[in-house]
Amino acid sequence: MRLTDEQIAKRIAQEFPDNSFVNLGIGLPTLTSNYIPAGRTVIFQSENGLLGYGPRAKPGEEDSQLVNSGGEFVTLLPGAAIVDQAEAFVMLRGGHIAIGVLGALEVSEQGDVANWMVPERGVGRIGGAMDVATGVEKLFIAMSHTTKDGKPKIVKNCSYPITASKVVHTIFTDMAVIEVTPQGLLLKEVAPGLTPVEVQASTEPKLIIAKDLKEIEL
Amino acid sequence: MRLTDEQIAKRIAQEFPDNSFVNLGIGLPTLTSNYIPAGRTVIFQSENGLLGYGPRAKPGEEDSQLVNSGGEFVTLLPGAAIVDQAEAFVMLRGGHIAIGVLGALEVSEQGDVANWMVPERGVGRIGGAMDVATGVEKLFIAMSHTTKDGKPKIVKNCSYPITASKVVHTIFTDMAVIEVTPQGLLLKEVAPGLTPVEVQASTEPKLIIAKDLKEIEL
Amino acid sequence: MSINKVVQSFEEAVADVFDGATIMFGGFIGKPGSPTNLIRALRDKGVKNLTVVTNRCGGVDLDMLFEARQVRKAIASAPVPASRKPMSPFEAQYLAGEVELEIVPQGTLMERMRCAGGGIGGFYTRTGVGTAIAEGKEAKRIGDKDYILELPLKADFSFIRAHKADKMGNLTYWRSQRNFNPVMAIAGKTVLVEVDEIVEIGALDPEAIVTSAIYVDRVVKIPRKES
Amino acid sequence: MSINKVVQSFEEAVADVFDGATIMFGGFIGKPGSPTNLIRALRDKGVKNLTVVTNRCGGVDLDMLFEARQVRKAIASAPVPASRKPMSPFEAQYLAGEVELEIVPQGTLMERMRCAGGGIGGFYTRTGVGTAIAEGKEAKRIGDKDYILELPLKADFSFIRAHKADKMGNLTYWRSQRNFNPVMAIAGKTVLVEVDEIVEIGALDPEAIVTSAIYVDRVVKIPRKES
Repeated sequence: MRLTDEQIAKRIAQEFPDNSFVNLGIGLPTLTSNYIPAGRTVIFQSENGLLGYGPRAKPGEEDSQLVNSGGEFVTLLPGAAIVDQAEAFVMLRGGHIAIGVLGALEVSEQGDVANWMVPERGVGRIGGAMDVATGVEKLFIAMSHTTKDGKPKIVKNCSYPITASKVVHTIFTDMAVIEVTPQGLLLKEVAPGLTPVEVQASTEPKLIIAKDLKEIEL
Repeated sequence: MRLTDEQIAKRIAQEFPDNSFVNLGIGLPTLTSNYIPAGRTVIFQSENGLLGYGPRAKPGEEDSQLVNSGGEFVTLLPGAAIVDQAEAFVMLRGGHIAIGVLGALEVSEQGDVANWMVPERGVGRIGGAMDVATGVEKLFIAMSHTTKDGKPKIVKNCSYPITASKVVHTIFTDMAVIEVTPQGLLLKEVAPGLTPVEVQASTEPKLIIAKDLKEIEL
Repeated sequence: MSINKVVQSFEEAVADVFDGATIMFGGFIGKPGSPTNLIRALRDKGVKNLTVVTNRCGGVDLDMLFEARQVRKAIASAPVPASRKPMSPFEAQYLAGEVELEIVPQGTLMERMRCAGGGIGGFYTRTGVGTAIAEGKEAKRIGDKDYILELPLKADFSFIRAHKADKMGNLTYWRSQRNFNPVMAIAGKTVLVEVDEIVEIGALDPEAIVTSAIYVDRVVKIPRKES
Repeated sequence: MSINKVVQSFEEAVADVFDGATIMFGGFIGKPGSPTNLIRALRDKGVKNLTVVTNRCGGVDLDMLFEARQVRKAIASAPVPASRKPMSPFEAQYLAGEVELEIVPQGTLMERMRCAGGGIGGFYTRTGVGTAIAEGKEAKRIGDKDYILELPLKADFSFIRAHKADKMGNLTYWRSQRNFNPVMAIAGKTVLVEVDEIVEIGALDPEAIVTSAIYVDRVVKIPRKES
């Protein structure tokens, strides 16, 4: 089977350490905030200067001046703090954020990530992605394993313009959990029912199979 | 006559524009805050992050956590704001402060100022002086015209280690008001009863006498 | 305290903005922190050949300036939305070669503005190393890491939005409205602010003021119905 | 919220400070913002060969560390008072060649700390150009001005003082207590804070928090009589 976006998000959320500060990119990464394991405290930081934002505001209760970096109307949790956007990036670039989660168009064998531009469009959008990718302690990628046409998004070298070089820690897809190591891409977990051979078939670079390879727990 | 410190301070205070932000060094410069002309608003900024500090606290009413950059217990005026010390220097270095007033050991003909170290002591103190001298819009120097031994403190070249190069706008002493211009030192005002010749005799570089030379008004 | 930076209309606030000016616009995404009323006044004034510094080149606010063809160049971080449809006026004009774009990573944009306002000549960042952003920039190895040199970015005007202002121009913000605004207040030569509320000098807590009056030139109150 | 960074004693707070550590100390001049109780605990612990980063190398607080000969090197802006008499323990030890000194202009010190905390590799400043401070530093002309390159300054520990903390470590300051403290909170790897008051999570206004909990590791309450 292939995981749903929610299942990818749930898997990623298990990696957030207790009492950690985490930055989530828009789209799939944002979903992870719904799956924090019980008893664990994770504080979400967003580029626009929020620390400790909470769930989306209920319809009718939105504050027109309170959005997260995805533009969603959110709430603030107890202990929240607000800083200006320059200081939000001091946090991001200075390694104060334990984990950043970004979506991607491609990830390379060396841990390069491309997510800011599809050249055919003629114009891209960087936002905070280059800073997050470069600055956080651990960068996670959350994405579908292949394109809509079934082509690998995990590649030997990125064909799209890269966002940052040699920065990805672990890739979480609908097929697998793959860690970027100095020796190469380490296949650590596969989606239930998938074999390493099937994952390899959808992945351009050669995968190293972890000795303790397991199924992704859902 | 030679002016008192209070008279020098009073003369300088007349130069502060209405609605301006001003930074005062310790010692003589601090005295200027007592002589703001009536009807004029001047806001004092200090390196430790105060904007809009007021007169010294009355004895017994000091707040142990509220001092200006000279370590004096002060008060806050309405409209005061507090920033951290990094932002205080964004203001100082970024040209947001209209006027800075510093004391000095020496000032050179080119507008160099020396005020951080007497080599005989073997150790100096810079504090915010280099940043103030380099960053403010206009740098005023407030000092005695000569040393205790009667030697000129306005010199061709500083003998003490300099604080900043080519930064002084105007020098206010107990003998004169002298502007640093591209053509040289322009004697604009003399203390009541003094002649330009007397001022020149206590000054190492050649002074240009202003056409509209006048006595310092007290 | 005789200082009073309050002006009575948005029209008056933007009166001295000139053709060819570089203007920074607060706001991050959507409504929070966007100086919508000042932007509308600028549109109505009709100045041309502007360079705009902004997170996005659009939204209900900045779209106005592109629609009126007042913009020559944009310096932005996320100039276009993720989705191409419907195409924004900026994107159409950019693809047609009618508007220039300098795209800047958001953290670099913030820091370049702060440097301009703080008298820093430039700074080395790892952001953008090995990417298209590094092209033409000085590279330097410091310690065991690679950096690129980024230069200050200043503006003739900053248009910002805050929550409360006192009459001398001290500002507080509400929630994510803060975003780019305090940094642009530092980086702009002339700083115009629209606020929900104007209070007397002394009414704001000195500990809670985010933007000091030192940076602020003009303050306009947003009419209640539009706030 | 399960986060609780409160520790019960100053002794416990400084327990892992090691010989040879680099430590930043908040405070500008005199009492405001000086983490006096943490410094006393450090003196009692007796670690040696410290590098201290501070505005002044003395006062009733830091004098303790020099008197106990725990300091190998000082990085400071105004290391000595204006008057030489009475001579501080630092000045005596420095003149005797027993302590090293790196003197740094105050704005440069601030910015070097912020850079370290913000992942910046270095920055160009005009401060110090043409002075003894520029010796050995890279010079660069940018536009029509001369600059020197200054590099980040980080620390193993920052000892800071604040007014209120919530249990997760968000901080507010009172008056000129703020000074170096928020910047040192950003630049220190492990950040210890002494405060007048510890409140529940959620009790501080999110708009008025100056130092975010993200930087803070341990919080200790100052006994009332000493506050």
